[in-house]
Amino acid sequence: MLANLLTRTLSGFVTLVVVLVIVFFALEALPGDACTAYLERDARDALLAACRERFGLDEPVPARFSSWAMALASGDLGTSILRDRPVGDILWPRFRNTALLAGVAAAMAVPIALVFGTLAALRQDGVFDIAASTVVLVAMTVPEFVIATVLVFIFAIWLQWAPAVVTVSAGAPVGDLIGAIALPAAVLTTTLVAHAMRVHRATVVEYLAFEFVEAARLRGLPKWRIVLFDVLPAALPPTLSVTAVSLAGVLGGVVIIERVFNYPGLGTLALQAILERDLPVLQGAVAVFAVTYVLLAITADLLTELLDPRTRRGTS
Amino acid sequence: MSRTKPAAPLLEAQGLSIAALAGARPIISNVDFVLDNGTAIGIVGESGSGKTTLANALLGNMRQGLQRTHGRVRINGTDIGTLPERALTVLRSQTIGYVPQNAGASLSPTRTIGAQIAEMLDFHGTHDRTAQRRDGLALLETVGLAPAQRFWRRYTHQLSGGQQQRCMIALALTGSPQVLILDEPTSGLDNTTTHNLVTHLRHLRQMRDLAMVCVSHDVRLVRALCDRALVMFHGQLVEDCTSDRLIDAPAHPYTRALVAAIPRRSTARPDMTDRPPTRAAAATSHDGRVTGADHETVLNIARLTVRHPGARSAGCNAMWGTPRAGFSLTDVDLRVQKGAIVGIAGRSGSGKSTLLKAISGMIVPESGTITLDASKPLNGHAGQRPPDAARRVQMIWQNPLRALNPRATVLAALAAPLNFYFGLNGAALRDEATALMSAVQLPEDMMDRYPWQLSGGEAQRVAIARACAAQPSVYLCDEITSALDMRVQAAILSLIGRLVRDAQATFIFVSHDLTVLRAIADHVAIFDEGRLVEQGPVETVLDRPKHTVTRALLAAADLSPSIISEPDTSPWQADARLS
Amino acid sequence: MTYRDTLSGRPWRRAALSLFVGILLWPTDMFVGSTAQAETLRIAHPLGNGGKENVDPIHRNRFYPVTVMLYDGLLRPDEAGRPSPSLATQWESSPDLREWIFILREGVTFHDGSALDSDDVVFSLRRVLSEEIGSPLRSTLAIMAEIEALDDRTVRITLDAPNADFPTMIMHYLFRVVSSEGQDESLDAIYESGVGTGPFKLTTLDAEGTTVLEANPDYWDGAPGVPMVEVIAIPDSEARIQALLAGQLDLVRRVNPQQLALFQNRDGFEVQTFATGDWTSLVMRTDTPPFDDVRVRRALRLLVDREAIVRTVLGEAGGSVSCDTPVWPGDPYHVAQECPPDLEEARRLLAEAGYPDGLDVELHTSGLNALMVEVAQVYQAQAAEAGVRVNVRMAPSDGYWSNVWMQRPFVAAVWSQRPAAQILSEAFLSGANWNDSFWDNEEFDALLAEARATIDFEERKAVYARAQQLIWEDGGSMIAFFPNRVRAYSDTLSGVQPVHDFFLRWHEITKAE
Amino acid sequence: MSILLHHRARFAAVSSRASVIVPLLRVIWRRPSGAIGLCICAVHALLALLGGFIVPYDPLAQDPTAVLAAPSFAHPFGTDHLGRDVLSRTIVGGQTAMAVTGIAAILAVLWGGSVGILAAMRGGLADEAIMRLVDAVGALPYLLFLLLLAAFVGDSVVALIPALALFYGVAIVRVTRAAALSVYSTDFVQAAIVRGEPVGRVLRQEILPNVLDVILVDGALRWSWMILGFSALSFLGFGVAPPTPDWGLMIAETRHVLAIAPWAALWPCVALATFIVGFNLLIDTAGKLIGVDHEARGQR
Repeated sequence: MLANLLTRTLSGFVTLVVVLVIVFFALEALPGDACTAYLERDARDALLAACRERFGLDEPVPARFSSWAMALASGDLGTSILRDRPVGDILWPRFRNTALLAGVAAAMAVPIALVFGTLAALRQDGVFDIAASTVVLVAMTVPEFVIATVLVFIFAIWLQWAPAVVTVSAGAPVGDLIGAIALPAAVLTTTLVAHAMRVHRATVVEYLAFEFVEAARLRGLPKWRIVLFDVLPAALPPTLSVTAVSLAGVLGGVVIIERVFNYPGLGTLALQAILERDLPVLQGAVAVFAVTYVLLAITADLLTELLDPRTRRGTS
Repeated sequence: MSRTKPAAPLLEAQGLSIAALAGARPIISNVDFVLDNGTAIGIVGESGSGKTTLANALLGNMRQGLQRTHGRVRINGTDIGTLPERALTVLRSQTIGYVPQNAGASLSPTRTIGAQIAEMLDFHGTHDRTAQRRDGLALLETVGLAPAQRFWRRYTHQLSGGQQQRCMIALALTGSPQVLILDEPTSGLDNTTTHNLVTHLRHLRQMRDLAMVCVSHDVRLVRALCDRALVMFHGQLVEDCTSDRLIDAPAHPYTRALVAAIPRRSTARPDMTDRPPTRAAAATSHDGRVTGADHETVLNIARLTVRHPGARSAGCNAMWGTPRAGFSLTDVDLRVQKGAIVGIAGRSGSGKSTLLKAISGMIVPESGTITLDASKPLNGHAGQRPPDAARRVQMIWQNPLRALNPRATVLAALAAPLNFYFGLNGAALRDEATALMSAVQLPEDMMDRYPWQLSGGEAQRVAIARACAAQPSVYLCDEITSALDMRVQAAILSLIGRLVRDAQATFIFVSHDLTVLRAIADHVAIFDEGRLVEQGPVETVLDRPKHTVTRALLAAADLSPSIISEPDTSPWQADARLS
Repeated sequence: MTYRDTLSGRPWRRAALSLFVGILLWPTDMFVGSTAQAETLRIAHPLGNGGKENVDPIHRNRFYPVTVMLYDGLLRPDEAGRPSPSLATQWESSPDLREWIFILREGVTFHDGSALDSDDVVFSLRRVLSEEIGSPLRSTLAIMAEIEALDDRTVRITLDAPNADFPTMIMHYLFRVVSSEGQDESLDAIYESGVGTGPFKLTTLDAEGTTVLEANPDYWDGAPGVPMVEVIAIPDSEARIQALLAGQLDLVRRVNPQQLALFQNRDGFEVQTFATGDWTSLVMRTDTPPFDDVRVRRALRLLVDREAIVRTVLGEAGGSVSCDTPVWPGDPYHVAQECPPDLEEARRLLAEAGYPDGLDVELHTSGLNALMVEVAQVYQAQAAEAGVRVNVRMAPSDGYWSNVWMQRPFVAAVWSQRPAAQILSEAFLSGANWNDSFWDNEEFDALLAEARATIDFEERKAVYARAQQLIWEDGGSMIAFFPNRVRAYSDTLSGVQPVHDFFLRWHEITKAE
Repeated sequence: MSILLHHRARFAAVSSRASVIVPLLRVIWRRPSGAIGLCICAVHALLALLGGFIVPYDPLAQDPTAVLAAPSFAHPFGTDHLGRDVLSRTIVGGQTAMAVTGIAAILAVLWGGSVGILAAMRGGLADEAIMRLVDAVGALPYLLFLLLLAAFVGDSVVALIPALALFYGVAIVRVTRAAALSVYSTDFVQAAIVRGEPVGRVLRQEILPNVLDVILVDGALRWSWMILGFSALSFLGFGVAPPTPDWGLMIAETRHVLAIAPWAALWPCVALATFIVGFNLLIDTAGKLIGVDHEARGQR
């Protein structure tokens, strides 16, 4: 297990490096740079040249790449081109916020997905199953901002149960954020439940067809007992690991939720950084996303190993 | 066995017929039998004969898509067809214990054996945890899993096949049933384990005065375990006799055919009697090796050493996968004469298959040489060998359905080597394929079928024909009959005999079943832990074994009641695999 | 029991359970966050500069919703939009319109208690010209040749050429007077202290979160009506509206006219509609074929049904039609013009120019601004009737100003309201920095110079009118309308004047419980 | 594994005998989810083909007098923010997206499939490198990745095709590689290798026929999600340029009136959702019938 973990970490590191290189050159290949983004209508002639000189954008690409890579290797995330602040300072509070959002969403999504996925699987091809599958697909299909708008109009404007947007600063204490997190977390949960439930349903269906279920039934055990004690524990690892991976995927689109709810998270920061061509900030944000992805993938593996005795080794 | 007939028999089937909901053809029809307390009935039949359907019907369970069309099953006089599901549930756990086929898949994968047994005990009314543990441990002891504490906290995957089967039996016994229904209790187990299990089942019967219904394809098992035998053929009982008479004096032609298929020298011989007379003589020499100046050596293996700690076959990225258990060979010397059948035996993991893989070029040995025809070295991976060298060695696999491309017709399967090695096309190819089909005794019109349209035996014949198409010098056979029914196995063995006789082919025949080897091989090599421990002519090795491993293998292969009545004395204890 | 039993047995599970429940309950007692005080005025800002906002009023990244509350200008517009006293109480020019003298108000103090004097004004004006700061205001006020303090309360500005409209230009919303105290005469540094004379003082600056201002009780124009202002960053326009509806904001500066219905059936909100001089233009490069032919560009502007565009795009809020002039009806130099669509004439002109079968053009626009996209689409539909096939292409909004605008031959652009004197020279004078149609008309240039040097208002207006007529006849920009601005706010507010945000008198706003 | 392969082969063989489609459709029709999917897809296919002929209005025609008109007899689905008929726009709103993503999906299947199989067969360093690249794309937030790609290719819908193909092909690489690996380890492939057959021949005759259905099912499902991704791009200002009717663009353009004139965004939403739901139900059912269970692998 340790060796496995090590290889995974190593390859995760390689992945991270590849991501950073891709992003560097992608941003480089894009038309425009930090200065054209900054100066807007004034981005011409002397003003533009002066700006480029100030931000070091006049150096050739290879030189900039190597100096950036060297700094990164020594653990320096760099300084935001336009904000003139260390990237770390900008990044961490926002990372914390997005992690909080994702954590709350995952904590809500997994139990819901387990309950409904199991029920759908038990009544395979029944009314509930088809209805649930359809709802889930619709949830995956309707754009998040539409869901978000509907929720805001119902819960924030009509019922006034929750705030419509987050109005606190990125660095605000967690307590202040929690009060406003309900709606964005609900939207994220919807998408996440959709993914997790689909997988969980399929896994339970698969396990229900296994011989041990029939064997237990023929031994006289009631079905609910079999489902609860035999099928669910067996189906849990795949569900959790897929949920972990789809959480990473859903986070890839978190920028829309963050924007609609004005949530001070990492996604909007990354989007802003692309628009401003702020390479250090973008690289920092993308690195955090990539590390999260890798960690979630490793966590998924570890969860599988921990929860499933078949993959747990060296017990005896 | 004396029969004292009570008012109502324990288990009784009367004119039972079961058919598919959609089709008219019955799965089983008009089955009648009576099971009394303490007796054991064996139901013998080949795959597809309806025996598992019958076993399920005895539990009042219809598999999906089936329905009972006639007759009834009575347990202690009650017609279980009329019972509500709840009553059936009680009946199943407290009167009938069911041990399904394939114990490994029938145990919950995520809970310990102890938890599963405790759950059943709880279900049967023992709610106290300590009592559950005490009774459960006792049960495990009963089925021969000792010390029981060691097994209590294990998971299914941590047990060997035999141990899993015992756990299944223990679970079935939690409700103290009067009758145990066992479905193929020994399938997938090797001889040693089968031997131990049968011994224990016999003990169990005596200890608990259990009645048993044992469903199996193995005539020998039924004979060893049961008092009476019912033979099932196309859903009908064609013979009902004592189990001794089953082998000694079968009445029905089908039973006779079944018994005849039990591999033994006398049955497999007739096809091979007209082999060149020199062959048998050639096999023997003073050091037990296959020598003989009058026969050329077709394959010479010298000091072959293979080390594959974490199996990583080419192209298959095992980086994320769990490394398979290491397999290896150490210093193996083997010389194979032209026209000989060399049997390779040994326990699972002893290196039998590794040898074949090294010869065929699926794995590359660490050191040692493999020489074909005394001069041509077989080096490196199959893909790097010259086509002709690759052609001379052909492999046949255990499971023909896995070895045939599902998307290729029989003709296409045969065409692959014909086209690749000999460049045949069109009509010439078809002619050659037709010839091959007749060589393996398959009708020509089968050429356009897909593998899933063939029976197991037919598919294996196609696989053999495909190997023949290459006109190899050496055939490598990896357990090619172990997935087949007995009668099919006999037919395949006789086919191989014909090939040897007609085409002077050479076979290296790996099998865990010594009776098969005894029936077919000229020369036997016994492997243990990657080493060749004993080899020589088949009669010498199997009749006068020198090595303890050979002796143990032989002991396990024998299921005759006289030997089985001894308690567990084989060199490998039930939990030997857990080292 | 072994160690493992303890680990996997019940005690461990119970601990995990209580931990889980604990995590679920933990936030509940934290719901009592910082509840905004009832009398705090909460407004949003769109984070236009992505978090780089600073409180230097003339900087490119000025945090304008905040700077307009922290600082005052020398002059401010009155109800009619004409210059009226703010920090300067009197102003006059020399007869040749080159020297301008401003007299400062007495008794005005900065937030730090120091008194306003002419040095502060000179300091603030000179900063505008700093190359280092690179203020967007620099090109507009580059006409100032010399700035000097004549005494404590008198400032003299000498221009490089006569300009009758200098007071209008100095009234620009960006120009604000900052304190020179402790600035070491360093004209090039960004002004970071936030100390001004305005109605509100800076408490917390957090452009990406919530910026807090408190009332300046000593404000020269009377103490503010609310004790506190929160400026909350909400980049998404829909999110701003929703926050207002949910009661998290008191005022939203800009509402899409089509969203008026949101407020009409709801109690508790006021909607204010007022005219602005903002405009959206479709700009043809007059130096690039086929737009270098005046007949083509005239045809492409003649075919427009401006009333229909206003109806479709602006809806109920409406706006006023423009005949391609950037001078809005609220501007003293506005001249009423008529420009109904004339498809016949357009077709004739096109045929004359060599396009009898119509013309294919590519129009670049961007989601940068919703109006840009909508005007382009409506234009496309109208042009089709005159046989002009417009291919609308969406360009990415980032880099639009550098890669598309003033690069491609036919693009959409948005501008905010500017006084005629300023905008005509900023975007129509040949060779001007932002002359996006690359229009080069000597007659127009001469008219502009003449107007600036004309002392009499009516005469000047007549010259400006001729200049605007020239734009209609020869120019390259299609300007269809000046939209009315819709502002929505909670009905607890009062004193919200119907003027542009830049000139809103924030201190006059009060908030009821 | 092998049994599954045979099951799939059996279905393929059965259906190739008469016509591929008819027997498959017949079986799908018997399953409730398949029947629903089939109906929805049939309606969508009809609308996509006939759309231009049956629209009540010109989808581009603006009516300044009926901006954001509520559903009525004249405009059953109402009008949008420029007074265009929502019904007409919804009917033809899928055409561009379907065509563009259709080509992109084919390209994605082609390159993703070949690279996936090659990675599985070559193994070693090449495989590792490909998987790291695939992982890297997975680790990038997908919206950022699409944004980068879209910003790079500019505003042309045609240029989006290779970008979409590149992005969605990455996932196909993963699926194909997994499928090819499991086929690769079967005995019949080993048999061909042991026969000494060259890699190309093994690939063509043994591996490809057995993974093709997996790739096709996966590609089909991915196509439907690609349409969703395409609409997300439209929302962000890339993809289809206005005034071309496009579901994603229609939803995005009317976001500001979602609470006032919900019909303007509702119908394209319904069209998009029903299409994806229907198509997924159909392909999922078909996939399960032929033994390619997509859901079980938990991929989107």
